[in-house]
Amino acid sequence: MSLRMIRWTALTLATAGLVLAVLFHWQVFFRVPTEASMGLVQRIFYIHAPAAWVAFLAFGIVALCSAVYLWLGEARLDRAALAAAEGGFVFTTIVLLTGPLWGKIAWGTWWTWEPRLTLTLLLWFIYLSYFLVRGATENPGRSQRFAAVVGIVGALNIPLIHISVLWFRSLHPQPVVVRADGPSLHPDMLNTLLTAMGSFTLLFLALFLLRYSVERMGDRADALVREQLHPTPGPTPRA
Amino acid sequence: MTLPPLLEARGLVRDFGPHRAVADVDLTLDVGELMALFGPNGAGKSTLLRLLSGSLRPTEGELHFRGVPFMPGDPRVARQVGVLSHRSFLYRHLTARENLRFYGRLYGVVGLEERVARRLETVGLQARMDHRVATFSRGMVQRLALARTLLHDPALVVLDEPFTGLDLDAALRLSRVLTEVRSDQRAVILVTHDLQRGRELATRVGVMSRGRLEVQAPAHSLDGPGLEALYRRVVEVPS
Amino acid sequence: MTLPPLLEARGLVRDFGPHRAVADVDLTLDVGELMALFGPNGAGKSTLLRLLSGSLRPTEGELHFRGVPFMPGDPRVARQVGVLSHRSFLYRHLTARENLRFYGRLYGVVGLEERVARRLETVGLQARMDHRVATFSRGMVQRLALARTLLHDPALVVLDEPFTGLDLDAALRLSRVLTEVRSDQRAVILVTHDLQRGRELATRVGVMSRGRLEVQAPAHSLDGPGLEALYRRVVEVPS
Amino acid sequence: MTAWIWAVWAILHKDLTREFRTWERLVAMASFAILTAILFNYALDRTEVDPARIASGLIWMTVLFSGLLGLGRTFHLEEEEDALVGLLLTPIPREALYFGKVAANAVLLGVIGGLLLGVFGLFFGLEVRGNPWALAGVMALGIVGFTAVGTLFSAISAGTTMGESLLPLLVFPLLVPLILFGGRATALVLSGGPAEALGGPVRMLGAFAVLALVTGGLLFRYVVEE
Amino acid sequence: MTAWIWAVWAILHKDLTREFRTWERLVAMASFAILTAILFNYALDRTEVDPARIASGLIWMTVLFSGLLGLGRTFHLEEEEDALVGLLLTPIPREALYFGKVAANAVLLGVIGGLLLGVFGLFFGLEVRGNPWALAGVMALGIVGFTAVGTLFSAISAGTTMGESLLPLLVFPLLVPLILFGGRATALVLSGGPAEALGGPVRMLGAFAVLALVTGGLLFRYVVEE
Ligand code: HEM
Ligand SMILES: Nc1ncnc2c1ncn2[C@@H]1O[C@H](COP(=O)(O)OP(=O)(O)OP(=O)(O)O)[C@@H](O)[C@H]1O
Ligand SMILES: Nc1ncnc2c1ncn2[C@@H]1O[C@H](COP(=O)(O)OP(=O)(O)OP(=O)(O)O)[C@@H](O)[C@H]1O
Ligand SMILES: [Mg+2]
Ligand SMILES: [Mg+2]
Repeated sequence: MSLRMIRWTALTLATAGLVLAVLFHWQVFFRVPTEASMGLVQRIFYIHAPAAWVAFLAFGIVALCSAVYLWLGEARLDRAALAAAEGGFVFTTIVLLTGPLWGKIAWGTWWTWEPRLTLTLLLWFIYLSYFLVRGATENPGRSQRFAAVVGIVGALNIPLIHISVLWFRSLHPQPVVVRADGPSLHPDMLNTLLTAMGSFTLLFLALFLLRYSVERMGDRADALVREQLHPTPGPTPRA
Repeated sequence: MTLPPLLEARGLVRDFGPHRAVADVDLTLDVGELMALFGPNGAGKSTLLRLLSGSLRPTEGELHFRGVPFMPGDPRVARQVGVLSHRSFLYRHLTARENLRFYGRLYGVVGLEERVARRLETVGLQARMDHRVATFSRGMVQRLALARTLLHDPALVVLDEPFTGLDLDAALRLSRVLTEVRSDQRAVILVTHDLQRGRELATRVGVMSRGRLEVQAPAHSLDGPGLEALYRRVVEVPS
Repeated sequence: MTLPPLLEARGLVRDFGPHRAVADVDLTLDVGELMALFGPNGAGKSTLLRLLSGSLRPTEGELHFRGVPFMPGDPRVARQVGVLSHRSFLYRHLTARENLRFYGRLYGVVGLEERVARRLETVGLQARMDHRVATFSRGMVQRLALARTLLHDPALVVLDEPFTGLDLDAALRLSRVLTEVRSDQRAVILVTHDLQRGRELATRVGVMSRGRLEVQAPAHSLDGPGLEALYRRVVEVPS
Repeated sequence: MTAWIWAVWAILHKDLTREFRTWERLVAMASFAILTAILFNYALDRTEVDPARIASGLIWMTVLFSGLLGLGRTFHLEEEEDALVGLLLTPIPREALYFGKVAANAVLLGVIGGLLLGVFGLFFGLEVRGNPWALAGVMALGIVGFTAVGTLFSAISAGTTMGESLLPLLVFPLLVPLILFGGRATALVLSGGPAEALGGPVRMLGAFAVLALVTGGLLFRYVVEE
Repeated sequence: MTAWIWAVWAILHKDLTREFRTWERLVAMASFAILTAILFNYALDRTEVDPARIASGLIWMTVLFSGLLGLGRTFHLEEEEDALVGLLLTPIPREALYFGKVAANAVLLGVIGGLLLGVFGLFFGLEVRGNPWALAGVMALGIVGFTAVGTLFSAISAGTTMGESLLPLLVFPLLVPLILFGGRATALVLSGGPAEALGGPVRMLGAFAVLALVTGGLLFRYVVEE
């Protein structure tokens, strides 16, 4: 797929995502029933949870691309992983912002030491180091492999985060959607959640593609520089 | 029937970021050959040797060892290659003998003890074999590094400026050893800045410049001045 | 009236534990002289240079600089000495220019910027001056190390195997620079294993063996074969 | 296969020889561990809390920190004269290198761990002699997991321009389960809790160790290959 | 004298260039601090003790750990290509080298320290905004003392074969008072204790810092002397 095409798809996805975003905000504010125990704040849920899931999706992509990159050594995959990682980082940050907002009202505290919260924070740190490692070596190929390894290992945390609320006694609510016996939500809540989910996913994909194309352009630039430094050979002197 | 060449490289390229250190090098090396590589500082000699010895992954191009393609870290090839680089690969806190023993084990050398003793004797370090490398003079370190390189009788010997720091006597020994290796159905490729010494040892000479292997010529076809003239022509003429 | 010699050493001894690396060396070096030291590996050349340059404390013996006795770390002397050792003294993570600037400041060099530029140009590194040393080839590092050594126009230049890793062109430049230094009322003492090159450069040659400075002779009194014969005699004959 | 084990052993042997020649890392880790214990003693205001009650957690923290100190250098030793490049040029499989290193580090950390139990037992008056085997077992499991992770990432951090300072950032996030379950298990053993209660955390530690070793073994080659 | 200051500045500038060229190291140390805070949180069984109560002690422990992480490397950088030898060959007085290094390290640790206060404040809900100046003062005093000692000994350990790992062994005994008084002072400030009560520990910290700087300045030359 040519860069131009990539950028166009990215833009279309972005617009679609924004439309959905408007839609689900409308739903959030005018449609869904207010949740009984927590009241209005509960509506953060429609940003909070989808953001988390999209982040998971993103890091899943990172792990996948990284693994295949290590296997095939295909530079594009590394670029893809990087792009996805940045998306995931953003959405994790959103979770880490909306969570406390909610918590302040639902639990009366911004933050508490509680498995899911902590693990999420640590997830954020792992991908911080993912970006650090990239910049920190003498030769590019190496840092990309390092990053890939970090990306893969980091993703191992995700299932742990999901399960954490089940394993440990914890404040954080149990799964209400992704659970053995199907979703336990008011249908309006559910489809609002799904709209939000869709919107975030589209936005993420748009971001992902844009970053990817930027990375690719960077590679092109390098190639051009190289071409200038080493023009294709002329006639070489013979002995 | 003709055997495939010991080592064959096609279209080797190695980039460091935007910088192309080795640009499209083709090279074949046959048993019984000793190739001397010359070139100005930064020409890409060391990088090329690292590519050929499989300690660096080429950006493009392929390598064949006895006709079979290989990638860095292929044990079948590694077992038959001996490498001397700018750094000694030795452990400063271990004694000369411990260093050789260690590497000998990793190469699965049989009859290790007396092999080690023999090599130490070839490089004239018996007297110091139980001293820590940290206490060695530069030339002694270089000698030990050479012993390490030749320890497992590699079929392909790759040497980057092997005469560095060696005194007259040691240099003479080395020349003798290399000639033996060559005449023993094995091959040597070495880099040096000493044109004359290189020419006298080599069966073939090559000159690199700006990442390209510009010329190759049989050593006997050149006398001292001839080689120097060739070198200057290659280096001056911007290819 | 006669000026005192630039550098004078009397009865220098340096022991490393039981091992005597330098044994009772007397040496005077005058301005306008260029002394070349030869000797087998482990003879004590580097150790002697370290003593003369004040980077190592002698076990016995004394040193005089322009007639005044001095000890390692004497700033008055340090300011007038330039040293090139086996190691480069450079910071791998700083650029060539940053390295020179840094040392220039410490030596209190005036007109630093354009001095640095000039030196970089003498060693032919202008093109790479803003690249990190970590990305340099061996010869480039050696060139930069030389630039560092000569940065502050030292009256006494101490060089340990300065031609290591230099290509023909760089070696030529260095020879030229050293001749200038010598003829400019300053002095040079260098170690090399290349008898001929040393002889051509030097006004005086010396041969070390087993820690002793066995012979000293004016360079012009010897031709190539003569020097080699002398060297062999000194080295072979157990003193 | 024998060649494989032979290689692992060669690495292990080399690292330990070097270690017992210079005592570099052992001395460092040991002193660090002991003094940390002392400092904890001071840092924790006695009037606020009885250190003994929280010792099990502190023990694991200390193992972690002194471990990092030692692990951070495993590959630095190799970098010194580019020995790592030399190692990778040998025909041994990269996994052998990894497991050799893990083994060496585990041995060192094992020593430290034992020492720590003693020291804390002394300072905080813990009942270490209760059932030493359970304690040792928990320690061992945790240490294996820790070194498996630590070795992998110390290879990475050694390869970067940041050196050791990157290591904690890389490993800490992954070690939370270790601290958590390790601490819990140790506490249980120390307080002589019921054996069945111990099962959970121990199983977790085991799972962690296995997972770490497997991932490490799989990914290591990509970390070191040039 | 001007030459002297010029030299100190040159060293400081060089080290900081290296640090800030890529913010890597700082980010690493900072996150190290944060992660340590998190780990402490986990290591300490909350049913047993409320971390907030012992936070001041932990803050200082963490400063120490992250400090050692950074300090250990200061002379390692110089060792890489024997640059230290090169430095000693320059006409600058050894003291200038020492104080340059101390300055560089103090700056780095200062950043970390400030960050730590913030982090602990957040996680443990400490009243940091109470009187920030007192806090900053205490922190600064402690850090100066710490770097003064740490730099000296990191030079020693860089010289020994044992490498930087020996550092803790050498430094820690000296740091016990630092932790002690630093922790106490911080605790007092945080609990908004009476100003006069603060006087004691602060004076001790000050004395420690001065003493450390003086001894360091005097001894350094002998440490690096070949
Ligand atoms: C304070 C920081 C918080 C963080 C870091 C956080 C993190 C997360 C994460 C990572 C998820 C996705 C987990 C998964 O589905 O596997 C999630 C989901 C969720 N969070 Fe939070 N959360 C926080 C606070 C809160 C608060 C205060 C509430 C409400 C009281 C809350 C309610 C939920 C709900 C209902 C879900 C969806 C559960 C599901 O269906 O799986 N979260 N949160
Ligand atoms: N890790 C690296 N990162 C960036 N550039 C590099 C790296 N290694 C080498 N280079 C560049 O590649 C080019 C070739 O380096 P190489 O060491 O092969 O030169 P060389 O021919 O061995 O020179 P010398 O004769 O000085 O040893 C140089 O310009 C060098 O700067
Ligand atoms: N730090 C040390 N500890 C113990 N012995 C040492 C130390 N440094 C040098 N030596 C010994 O002193 C002797 C002289 O070393 P030196 O480096 O001066 O030799 P050299 O003449 O420079 O040899 P080369 O030509 O190989 O450089 C050698 O035998 C060496 O082993
Ligand atoms: Mg080279
Ligand atoms: Mg020498």
